[in-house]
Amino acid sequence: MNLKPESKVLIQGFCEFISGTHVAQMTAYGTNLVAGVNPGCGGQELHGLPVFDLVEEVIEQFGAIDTTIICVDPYDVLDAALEAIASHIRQIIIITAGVPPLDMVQLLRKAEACETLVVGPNSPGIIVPGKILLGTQPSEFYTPGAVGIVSRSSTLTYEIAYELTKAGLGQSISVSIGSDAIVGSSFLQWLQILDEDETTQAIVLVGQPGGGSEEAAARYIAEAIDKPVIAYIAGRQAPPGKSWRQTGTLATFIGRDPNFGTAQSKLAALKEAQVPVAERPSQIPELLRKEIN
Amino acid sequence: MNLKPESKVLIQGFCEFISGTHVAQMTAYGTNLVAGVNPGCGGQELHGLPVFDLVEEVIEQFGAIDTTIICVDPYDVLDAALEAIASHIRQIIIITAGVPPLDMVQLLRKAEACETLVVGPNSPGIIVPGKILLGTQPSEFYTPGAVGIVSRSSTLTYEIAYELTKAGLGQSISVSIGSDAIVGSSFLQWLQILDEDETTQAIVLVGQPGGGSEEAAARYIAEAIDKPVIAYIAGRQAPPGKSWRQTGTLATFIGRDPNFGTAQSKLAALKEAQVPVAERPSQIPELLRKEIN
Amino acid sequence: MDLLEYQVKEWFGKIGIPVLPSQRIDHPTDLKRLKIRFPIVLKSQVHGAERAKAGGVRFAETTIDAIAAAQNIFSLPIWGELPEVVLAESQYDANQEFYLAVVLDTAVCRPVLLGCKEADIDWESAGEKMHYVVVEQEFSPFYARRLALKMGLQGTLMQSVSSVVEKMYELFVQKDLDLVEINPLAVSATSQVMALNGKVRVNERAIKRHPDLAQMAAKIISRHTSTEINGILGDWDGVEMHGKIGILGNGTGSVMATLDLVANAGGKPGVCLNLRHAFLTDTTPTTFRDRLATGLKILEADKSIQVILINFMGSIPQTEEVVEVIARVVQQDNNELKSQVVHSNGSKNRQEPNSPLVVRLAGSEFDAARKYLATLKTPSNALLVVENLDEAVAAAVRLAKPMANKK
Amino acid sequence: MDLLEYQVKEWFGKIGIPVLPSQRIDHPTDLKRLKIRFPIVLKSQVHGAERAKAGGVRFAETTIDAIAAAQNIFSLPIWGELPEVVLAESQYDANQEFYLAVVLDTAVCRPVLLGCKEADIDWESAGEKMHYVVVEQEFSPFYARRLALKMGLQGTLMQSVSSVVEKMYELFVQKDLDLVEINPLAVSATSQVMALNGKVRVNERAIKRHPDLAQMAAKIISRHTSTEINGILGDWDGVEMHGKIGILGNGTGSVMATLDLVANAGGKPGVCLNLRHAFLTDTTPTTFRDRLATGLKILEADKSIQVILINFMGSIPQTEEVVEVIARVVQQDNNELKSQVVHSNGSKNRQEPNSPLVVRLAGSEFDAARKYLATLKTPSNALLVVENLDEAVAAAVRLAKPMANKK
Repeated sequence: MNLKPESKVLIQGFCEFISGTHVAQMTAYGTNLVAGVNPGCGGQELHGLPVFDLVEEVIEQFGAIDTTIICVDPYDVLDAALEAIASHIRQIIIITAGVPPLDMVQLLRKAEACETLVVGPNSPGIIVPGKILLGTQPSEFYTPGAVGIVSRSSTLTYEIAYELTKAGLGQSISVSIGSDAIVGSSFLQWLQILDEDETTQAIVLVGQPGGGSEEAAARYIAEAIDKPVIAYIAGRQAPPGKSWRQTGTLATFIGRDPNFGTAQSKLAALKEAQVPVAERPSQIPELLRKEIN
Repeated sequence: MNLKPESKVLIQGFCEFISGTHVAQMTAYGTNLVAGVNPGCGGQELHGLPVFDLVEEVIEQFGAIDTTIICVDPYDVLDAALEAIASHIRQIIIITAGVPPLDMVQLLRKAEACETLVVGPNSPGIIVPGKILLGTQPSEFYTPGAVGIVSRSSTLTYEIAYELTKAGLGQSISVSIGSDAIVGSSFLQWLQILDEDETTQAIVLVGQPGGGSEEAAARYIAEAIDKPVIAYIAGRQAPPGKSWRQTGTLATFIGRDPNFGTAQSKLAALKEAQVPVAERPSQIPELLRKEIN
Repeated sequence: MDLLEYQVKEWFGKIGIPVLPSQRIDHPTDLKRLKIRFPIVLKSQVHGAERAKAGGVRFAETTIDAIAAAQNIFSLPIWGELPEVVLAESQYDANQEFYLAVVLDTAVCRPVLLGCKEADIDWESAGEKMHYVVVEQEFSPFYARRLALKMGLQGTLMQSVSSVVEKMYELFVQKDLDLVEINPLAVSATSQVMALNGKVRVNERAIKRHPDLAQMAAKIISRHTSTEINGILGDWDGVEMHGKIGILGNGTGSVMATLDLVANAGGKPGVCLNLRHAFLTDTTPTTFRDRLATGLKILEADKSIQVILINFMGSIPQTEEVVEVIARVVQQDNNELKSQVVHSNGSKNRQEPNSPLVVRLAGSEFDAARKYLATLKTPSNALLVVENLDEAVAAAVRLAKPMANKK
Repeated sequence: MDLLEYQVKEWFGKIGIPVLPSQRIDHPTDLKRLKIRFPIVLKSQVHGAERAKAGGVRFAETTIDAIAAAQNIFSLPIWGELPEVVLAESQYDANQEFYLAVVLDTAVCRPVLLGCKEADIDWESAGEKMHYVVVEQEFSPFYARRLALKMGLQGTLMQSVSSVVEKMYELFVQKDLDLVEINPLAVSATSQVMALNGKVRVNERAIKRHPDLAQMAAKIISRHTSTEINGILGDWDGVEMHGKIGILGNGTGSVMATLDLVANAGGKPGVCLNLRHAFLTDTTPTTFRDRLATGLKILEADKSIQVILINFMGSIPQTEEVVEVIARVVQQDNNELKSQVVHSNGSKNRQEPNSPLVVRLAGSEFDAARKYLATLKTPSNALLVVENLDEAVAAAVRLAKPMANKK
């Protein structure tokens, strides 16, 4: 993962998930946003960015691009991401929500073959407070510091950053892997990145019902993560049926717990891994302080 | 390319392009043929080989396979090859003729991504005289020696080997890359292999109308091949229309010679590269002797 | 979105999965023009499970029997749903029955092929009997053969079952499905296979890119209530509970966290809606503004809701228009209040204003919005704007209590 | 296999490429039931090129004009082919005309998208004006946009052209095509695009896996002579020349080399057939044995052929049965000779035996075959079995000469 402030960044598409404010915020944050791609609009200027029809035109003019932020319509995400991969962009952040899951399956097969990191879809992206902003996370809630945040949620991610900031705990990196059923990068990958990151001293893991990624993260934390980790799981009070939607009713067949996907299953796994769990976002700072001290 | 006699070989399918005689011939030649795969026939024995339903079953029993020889029906070639690639087989020889070209396009994209060598389709395979036979080339026409043969034809390949053998010139490696419009490995790849092969002292290149691979080979020979090369092109007397079939009538659009694909174009390229060209197969030995001496 | 059996079988037939001769019956008298041979089975076309137990499946040997059975089925609601169509189908002598499915497994991010040599599986103990193959790379028929072999099949039966799985996969990808299931796949004494019943679930995010599916969905939406739609189309992007506090938010996690906070503060969450992307019932593209307006309408229409809690933070699309929607709802209350007092229709409760709104807005992008909302003249308690989430939750819970049984 | 224009447009319409309202006319009187508006253009549905120059395209403003024009077209052969269908189509006001194609480029082993801002291109000088994009990996719409941009298009026209290219590619893959071409793609004053004429060439090896295409091919085969089929379906897997020596071999290279040797030895090669895989005219799977039998029949039926040269070496499939086919043909001569002498039908030539066979067999697998063929009793010169290729060629050339004008 290249999160250096000077790395070159592109925006593909300008649908409702990104606004001029977001673009201005990234630029103000020092993100090296070189251009936008919006087919049919080549030659125009949008939010202060030169707009091109094709990714390859951007590369011709500005050289290799490190990261692309995809904000096209949900049904055009696969095409935009394949175009980026064909143009040798190896970091893709998908902000767009509502991408059909089988498009994601196709994209992930390709991304794995081409060693491309895909963050999202349905993710507000990544922020390294004080250094770089890749996506739509509102930077105002962040301050530089030592707490890494990895989350499946969008708004809830910066809700938690806001609580930390209010409590005087700055953040090292905050990433949302995306709240869709099928997303690119996993909790495991980011826990590893945060574990290796020198600035990060503690990690907050933010989960929600659906799938089994929190459970996998809990096992991984017990096995491989040395830094202190605090978890928060939203949706404990939500009716359990909700989680099935993201798993297919047949998930149990393949040797899984009937509780698979529920907040309860996630909480049990975190307990087993001895990861402290906050009751509410505003409780996270005190739990963190206990672990750091 | 792993052409060691001990490398493990599999046959997928037993359609009309391979017979019990071919299998017996390979076994007699010392080829380490471990099994056959023929869906629906698992557990049987065919031509002295144990037959399995799946490639992965063979690997479970015999360990990693180096080369597979595909002889399934033309419409099943893509599936068989993808199955082989999924089972980590990295050398594929396709004997079957009549494979739809778009299946080959799909296969080649995958093979390139997985660094898999594909020889054929519509190829009788590879022989290293005295060492290993991978395919249906009749070994009786070959004797060990120092002449490498690379060809697009099937029967014509061993027609030429026969002429060499009769003239007392043994062969080092003989390969047919396949006479279809779209094939895996190219003349260029094999010229390079033969150039690097220590046993090979001279090379015979066998071409036919269609496509531009002989022209590309001629240029490559002029640039990069140090060993003497003799060429033979079949089809000089054939009406030129024939060649269009393999190229699409639109090939000229992309900056190509209107003669593209004809035997004449190939002969001109070889002349330009100063590669001696035989008039008929039986003339090849005398040309070779001139070059070797 | 779940298809009805007769729609599933139409799809199966088109793609080459063997199905029995059958005929769609829209009215019992259609059976007089039956093109298939007796004996037949008549099956109620409803979404609910356990149709046979409920009496929705009947056998008939003659036209008279068949008409009587169909009349019976047409007037029998199953889980509250009356069938619009009954399917008449030939009978089949099955020697063996298998279970086959293709499902999207979100844990491995890949489609999975499932197969079992028994039909009507007891899900609790299916683990050992159920076989599966993960479709790691682009599908190719060898994945289907892997499944059939894992199921313990051999020879031609292995090949005919794997060929059915191939076609199921083709359908799965072609129509953007979450699930396609054959249960049971019957095997005759001569090893012929036949899909006797099937289930297809379309992924709701992909519906709009398939004109045929979009049309089906629109038809369902126009004919059913929202709760039924919820059941048929799959979950809303939200949670349906029965408490007094309705929640609107941006993002699943944020909505869920708000719900938890309300519950932990002693409140009872009601319908919770995530406005981050289109609702299933939206047949045309929507903006955030539209979804907020729709969400507010849904909550206002829900009689159990007494307080609406909106949780927005950071940046949301179209901030200005969004605030305008909130303002209009609150002010409409004013107007409606007056008009309802004048044209009272006898229902005393309707004279009351709409549910009060607690709006949590955090972040500098809402600075202007907060100022603007403060200037609005609204009935007391109709609108409360708060910055701190815990405070907003506390206010919503407080407001919900004294108004119990208000509506 | 090339499709006729009306078939191409049916496909275009189904996949979403814009085409004009049109109607298939099987008989001039069909024009009385015309569903499209006048003025119309009537186009002869033949495979040959330059249809307009030959008079196969006519305009009509009234029903009477149209019927007269259609009668004219139905009775006008173009390159020897009479149309079975005439296409009636609306007219269109084009502002600009483009050329678009998707073609399989065998040199790069990939499909290539082609586009030009001119239609009716002069192929000789097209190089600079023609733009192309190689579809390196799995197709995605960005490849189509790359082409449209290379063509110099912008904004909505860039998008509508690239969307047509997307659909052309979809068709290309779906139907296993060698070529799909729109020429011209008309652009109206309001930037609407319309495919005015199109060409589709199906890859002959894939025909049998598409039931609809297999049916089309079977229809063509049943209605046309072999030379016409050759033109319509694409080349045979062989070479059609007009000399006296017919050649059968196993593999293109081997057949070509034999042809060259015959020509170099002063002989004139006739039809040369490669038996390595199925003929285009085979509608069911064939074996090598079947193809040899068919090949021999084709050459025997060809009046210009005086000698048949078979070149087999090494191993061929089904050696024993293959030798049996040769034996039967040679012995049939004997029988036919006798029967024809008895039941002479007046055609003196038919009393003559079939063309003599020179069979070159090299390799130990043919040892038994050689012995067996040597035991056959055949008319002198009816069968010659040789091992050396140069000798076989010399014998065939020698046998062809004295028998000039025999048939």
